[in-house]
Amino acid sequence: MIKGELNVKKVLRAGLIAGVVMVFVSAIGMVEDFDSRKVIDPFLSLGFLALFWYVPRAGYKVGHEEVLEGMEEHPVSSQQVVAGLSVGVVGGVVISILVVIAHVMDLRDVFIRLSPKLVATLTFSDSVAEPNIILGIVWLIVISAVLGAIGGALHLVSDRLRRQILFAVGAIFVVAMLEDVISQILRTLGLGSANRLIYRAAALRIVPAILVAAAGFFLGGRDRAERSRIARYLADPDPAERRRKSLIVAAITLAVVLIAPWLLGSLLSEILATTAIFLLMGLGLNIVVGFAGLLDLGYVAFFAVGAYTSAILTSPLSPFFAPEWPWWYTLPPVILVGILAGIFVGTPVIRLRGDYLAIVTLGFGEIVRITFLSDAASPWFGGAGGIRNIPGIPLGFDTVSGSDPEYILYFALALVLLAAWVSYALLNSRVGRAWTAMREDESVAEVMGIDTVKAKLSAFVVGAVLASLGGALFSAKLGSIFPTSFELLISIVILVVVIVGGMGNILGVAAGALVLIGVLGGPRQPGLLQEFGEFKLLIYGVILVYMMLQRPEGLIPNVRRSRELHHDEMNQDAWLKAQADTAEEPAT
Amino acid sequence: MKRKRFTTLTGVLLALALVAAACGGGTEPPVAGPLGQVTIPDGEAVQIRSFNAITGDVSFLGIPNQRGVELAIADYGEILGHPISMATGLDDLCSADGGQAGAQTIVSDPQILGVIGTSCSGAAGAAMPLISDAGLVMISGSNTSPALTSDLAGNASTDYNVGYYRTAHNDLYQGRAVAEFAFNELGMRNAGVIHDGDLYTFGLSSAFQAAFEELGGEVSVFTAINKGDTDMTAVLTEVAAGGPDMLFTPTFPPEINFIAQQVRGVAGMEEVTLIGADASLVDNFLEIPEAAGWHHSGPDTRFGANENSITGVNGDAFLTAYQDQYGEPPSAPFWAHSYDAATMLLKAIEESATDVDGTLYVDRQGVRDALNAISLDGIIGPITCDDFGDCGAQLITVIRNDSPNDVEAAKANVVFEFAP
Amino acid sequence: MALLEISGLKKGFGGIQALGGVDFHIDEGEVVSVIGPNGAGKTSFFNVITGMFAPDEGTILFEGESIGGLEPSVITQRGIARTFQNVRLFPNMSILENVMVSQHCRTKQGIYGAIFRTKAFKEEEQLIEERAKDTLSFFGDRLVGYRYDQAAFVLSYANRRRLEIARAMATQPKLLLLDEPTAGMNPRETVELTGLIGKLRSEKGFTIVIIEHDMKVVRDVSDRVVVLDHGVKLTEGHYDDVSTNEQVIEAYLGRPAETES
Amino acid sequence: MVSAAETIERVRRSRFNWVDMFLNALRVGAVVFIAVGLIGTIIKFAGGEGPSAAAWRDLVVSGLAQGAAYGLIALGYSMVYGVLGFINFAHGEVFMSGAMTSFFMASYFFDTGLWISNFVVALILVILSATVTATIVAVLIERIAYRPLRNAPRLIPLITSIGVSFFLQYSAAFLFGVANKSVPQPPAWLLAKIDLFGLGWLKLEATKVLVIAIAIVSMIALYLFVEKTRTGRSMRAVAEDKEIAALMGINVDRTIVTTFAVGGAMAGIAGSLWALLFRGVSFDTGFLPGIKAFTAAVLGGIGNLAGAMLGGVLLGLFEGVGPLLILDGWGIPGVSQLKDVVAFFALVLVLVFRPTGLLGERLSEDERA
Repeated sequence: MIKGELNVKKVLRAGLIAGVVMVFVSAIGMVEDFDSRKVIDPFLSLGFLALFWYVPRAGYKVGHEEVLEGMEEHPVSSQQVVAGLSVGVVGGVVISILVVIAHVMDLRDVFIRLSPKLVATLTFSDSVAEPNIILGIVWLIVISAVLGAIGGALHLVSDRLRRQILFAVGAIFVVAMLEDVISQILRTLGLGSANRLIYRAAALRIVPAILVAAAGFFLGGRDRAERSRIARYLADPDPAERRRKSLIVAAITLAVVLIAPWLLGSLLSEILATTAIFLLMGLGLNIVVGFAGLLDLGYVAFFAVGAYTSAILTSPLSPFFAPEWPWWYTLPPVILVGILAGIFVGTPVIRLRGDYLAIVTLGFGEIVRITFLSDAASPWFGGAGGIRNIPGIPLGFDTVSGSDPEYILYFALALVLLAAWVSYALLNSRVGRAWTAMREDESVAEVMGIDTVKAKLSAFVVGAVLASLGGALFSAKLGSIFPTSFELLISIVILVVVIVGGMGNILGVAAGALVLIGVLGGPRQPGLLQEFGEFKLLIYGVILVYMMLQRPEGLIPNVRRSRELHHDEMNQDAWLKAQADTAEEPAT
Repeated sequence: MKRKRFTTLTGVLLALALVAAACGGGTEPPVAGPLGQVTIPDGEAVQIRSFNAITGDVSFLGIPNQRGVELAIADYGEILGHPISMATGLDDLCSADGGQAGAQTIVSDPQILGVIGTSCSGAAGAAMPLISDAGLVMISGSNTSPALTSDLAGNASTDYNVGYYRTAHNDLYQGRAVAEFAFNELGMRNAGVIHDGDLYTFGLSSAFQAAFEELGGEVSVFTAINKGDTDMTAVLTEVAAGGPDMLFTPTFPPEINFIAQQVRGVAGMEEVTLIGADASLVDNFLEIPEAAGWHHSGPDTRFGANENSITGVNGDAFLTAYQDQYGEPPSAPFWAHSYDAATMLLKAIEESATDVDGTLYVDRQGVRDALNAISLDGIIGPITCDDFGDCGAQLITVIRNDSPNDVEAAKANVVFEFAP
Repeated sequence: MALLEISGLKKGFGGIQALGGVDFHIDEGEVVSVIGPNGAGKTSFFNVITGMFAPDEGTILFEGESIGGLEPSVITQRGIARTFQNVRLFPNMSILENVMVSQHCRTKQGIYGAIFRTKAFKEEEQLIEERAKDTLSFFGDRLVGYRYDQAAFVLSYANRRRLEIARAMATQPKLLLLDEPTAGMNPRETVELTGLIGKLRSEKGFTIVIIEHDMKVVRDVSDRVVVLDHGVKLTEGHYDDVSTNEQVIEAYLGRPAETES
Repeated sequence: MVSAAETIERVRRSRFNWVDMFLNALRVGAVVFIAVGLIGTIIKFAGGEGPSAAAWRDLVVSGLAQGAAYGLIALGYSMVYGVLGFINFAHGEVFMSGAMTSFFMASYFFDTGLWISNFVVALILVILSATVTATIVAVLIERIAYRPLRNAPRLIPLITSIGVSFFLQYSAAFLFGVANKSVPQPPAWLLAKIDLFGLGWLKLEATKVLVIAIAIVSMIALYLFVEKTRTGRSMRAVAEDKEIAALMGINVDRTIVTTFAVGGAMAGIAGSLWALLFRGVSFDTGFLPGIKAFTAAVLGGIGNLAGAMLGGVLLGLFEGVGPLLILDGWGIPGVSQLKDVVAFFALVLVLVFRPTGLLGERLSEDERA
């Protein structure tokens, strides 16, 4: 943005995109459905937020310019604010056009949500019958212009201040959205009455909102280095010292994890238990996809096999063979069946190339699900009726089942720890090195004496066993399993968790599971944000596309994988560049 | 911290005592029943929840149910000066894990008195143990699986829990109704059955098979399709091989639309009598030309004139309100059952609530007793609950669709009624 | 009995006949160079011996047993290791890991040992690491100390060549196939490597086959020289008589212009 | 680099290890299972049980019609895979956008009477509008989601395509409503069975014949376009090797956009045929056919256009005829439910016998996932 000259084309484009986003959000009915849910008690509704969230971002981005090395940045000026303002105006005009069209014509046989009620909501008018269009449009344009200008104005403030503002806004949104979580914690702590001071009908009251904003503002202020004190604390040069410190940190986290379920209450334990089961499967799939580089799209088959094995052996109602063993006894057969399934599915696919392997494993996933569902196999697996009355996990004095999620959470976390240890142990072992070499260059690995067929199969089998253990816990937790809970969508979601989290990196997969499954929820499992229920998979899609375009190596990337991705294709003479900056970590 | 709460408690009691003394003999807050009671301070809303399948492939069933509850709350107005709130609709995700997790959400909020839901029987089975233990009540508008209540002969089914009610019918009735209609009225002897691997369609098909074979008929082919299948020639050929004189398929659109479009084209199925169930008692099946001649078992959907005695709203008024608000007609027939279930719950809450100077005390056991003893005329007809929660009119009707271009007339064309 | 004996080896890719019936033998402890113009089939010769491609015809006997058509990993286990014409390391693995991973066929600890961290597993890991460090120390101080944990792609070109040889050595082969080891090296590094190749035989007792273009290296290192051209063995013998052989010069420099005769 | 052709070689002559034992057991077991099933069905057929001859013919025809639609979608998969080397999961949704447009246009024409008065014109307009929409959707997806990831490892655009598939599917659900939309019925002459080539016994439903005809015409048109025209040649060059094609003066970006456009057009045509054949469209119409078409593309040898069509037709036949032909012979109840099991087992068997698919051949090998 050369000083003085307003790049009209860029502003128009940004404004149009902002307008289209606003039109889209209104046309899918998100504005209406969210209008009832207030974020800040009297005035800020979630619908309002959903409608206008993109405008300040567009206003900011239009003023922002890609500064290549060697080029000095243009001086920040009022230009940015004007640019932001005009982006807001263009966006406001576009949404106003939609309002007029929806008001004048009845498009509802195509776009069913362009109803008079939407027109009333968008024009902030009370009566649906005769909404005040003109005033509404003026309001729309003014608000988006102001928000655009604010976006542009963000350039004028220093980086630190900008981060503080963003943290403040983010804090308000998070505290408001996690209302039922926070009120749950307050209730367990016995501060139920305080809850009513902070929230009114699930929305933040004014004063608490300001306090939260201030806290966010303060937190934003502390610069990045200080926040990663734990990382620096652990990165102690002398290994013995480092081992001692990591043990301390591990002990602390374990203590927190043990008391957390009682503090968070049953709902959160339930959500965390589901997240933990998905994390367990994510770690299993991470071995297959992340370590051995096999794109498995039918991973849910092993989960189903484990669940059904445990259910058949424990439930009194199992149609064909009901030994009614306690849950513990079913673990060895579950592991054995996992190994057999891993070998049976793995062997035909091992020699296939990447994409052939994806579709064949997808096929096996469907074959297993339909077999459990089919009437032909109902004498053994109960067909569509599934297997019910699965007793929980006997713990001497009491049996643990879905109705006490705290214990289930402990079991889930135990299995997750097992999976994390198995992943870590295998990665730093002879088998792990073989996998990594195989992923780097398969034919050279073969020539270096690695039997790639055996190595791939072992990855498959380890992944299968972890998934079937997860299945055994899943059936004990639910008490009744149906074939519909092992659909293709689960395999895809687990793959997404591994990739978005950070393929090949244990912490990355954990981050992926927490963000995607914990907050948004799995395909048939709810997450923290219940409000987004209807729009969950739509938001999933948007997050996925955004992540892959901006940060393909995932939330917490595996260092090796991020080198691969950001050094475009690894060419052997990259060492010139690497030679220069081997000291500090290459900027991803 | 302990000490602080104690002082506030005594403070409140003191104030109350003063108030009671001042207005001379005001009623003390009632003693809580065995399941505890919910205190709703002045100005706060009475909390109930809608818990239906609002995402995924069964959302066409869950969304009308949720909207039925929304409109029922709007029509009901207030309970003793307190507004009613269901917050945002919860999602049962038509799965056992969705049911269990949703139940945790509900149980963890002490203010919630009752739930209207779930859409899918699988979710109800997993949710009820939690809801029952917490002393809440759940009334479903669309669960029809026999496993949730009783075998209608007085003994509870495997998944029955106290506090579970439903305004939808029990599939044992519907299975028996279709069997008797086919065997006695139409004189059918050899039936083919197609379900779609869904818990509901599988349950209803098995109920029909049992009842039909009990009457002496024979189910030559009991097979299924998968959700999302479009080419039905293969399954219809398999059924035709059994030489049936009737086909019973309780499946959902769009699969049943494809069956209807392709059945007459299959050799051996030209003359076969075709019977669907309530899953296909929806406009976008009834209006297709090939739906002519189909029979449909299901709840009596002649709601038009029926009036809900609590809100005074009849079926037609509801449908116009629904169309204005949401821009499309309901995509499943169970909106009426959800609407009546919501009014029933609110009525029971109102009956068991005692108002002490604006603060409501609702006794949970009182709500259950009120529901057990309730009797009202809903849009779906007269509603009274048996000991295991089956409150629906249990009136199963079979209609024959002679007029695809006039769906209302088709729904009214009842050819057989079946009452227990 | 020769360590490696190849007779009538043929290999074609679609139309091209890369190897048209090659006979070759090498005895224990010998160093043989394979020379010939570009496209003579030298690299294909190595690829077929190491099992990356299956031979169409002919037999390959290693220590008397036929290894034609076996999996490359099995052939490496039998004792043949190789380097590549264009260096193909495991770029993102560390230098130490590159040499540790190639001991895969000499070690046996599997999943069980890794998960339960058995004593045998720990000992073997220790042994692998020591052997790797020992092999790397063969190249003086270039690939040791702080270098161990650096990623392989960081190395200079010559160091990468050395690492690839170290990686091949770590499979404890009997026969070492070096594919143009000095390509891209400056004269000083070439001389140093020539010395090392001599040491490989004398100290480590490897039998070595080298594909090489630098005739000075061929002269200094090899006991015998085999010349390949158009997938066929042209001649074989000591360096002196091979380098003066008419056909060899013609294969390299082409025939002088046709005179009238 | 070890490529597909070499893997065939190695499989044939590698030492008899236990993986091969397992594969051979699988091959033999499958052949025996199919043989016994066939014999059982033939015995049943001889004994008068099971479907009649007319029924078998109808099965084959409807399998072909379904397969033709799969084939058309599979073409899109193979083209995109050939050029960019990754599986475009969102292709099912491009097909759905074609079907959805056909529904809206058909019901518009039905309301305005054109559907009845002049059906042929209405049909052509419906197919054209579906093709145009699907092409626009495909090109937009490439421009926004895939172009920035052009040289990222192939797994990244694949995951992006999963995201795009979710986004398009649930945008359609909320924009156009979740209920199933029924397409107006075509006129009577199209529903009646017409007597093909006057043979008397070969009477097929006109819609199915129309679908198969349009599929064949589109396939031939595409084949001519790819094999004979200049852009077709540049598409094949880019499929072989992007860098070299660029050096030869081919505008790689424009070629890739054309590939997506043509693939989208094919999916658009398939969408309109689907709406015509099954007369039912909803927001998730594209999900299952997308996966089946992808299976067909792999069955036929991914990247090979004739293979995609062949794979589609075969998959339609396996699904339609397989369960009754083989499973019924074993006396397994409820065979139609196992339709997908038969389809996917067929895929596994083909890939066990021929690891690169029926007509698969060596492809450009940048393998890095």
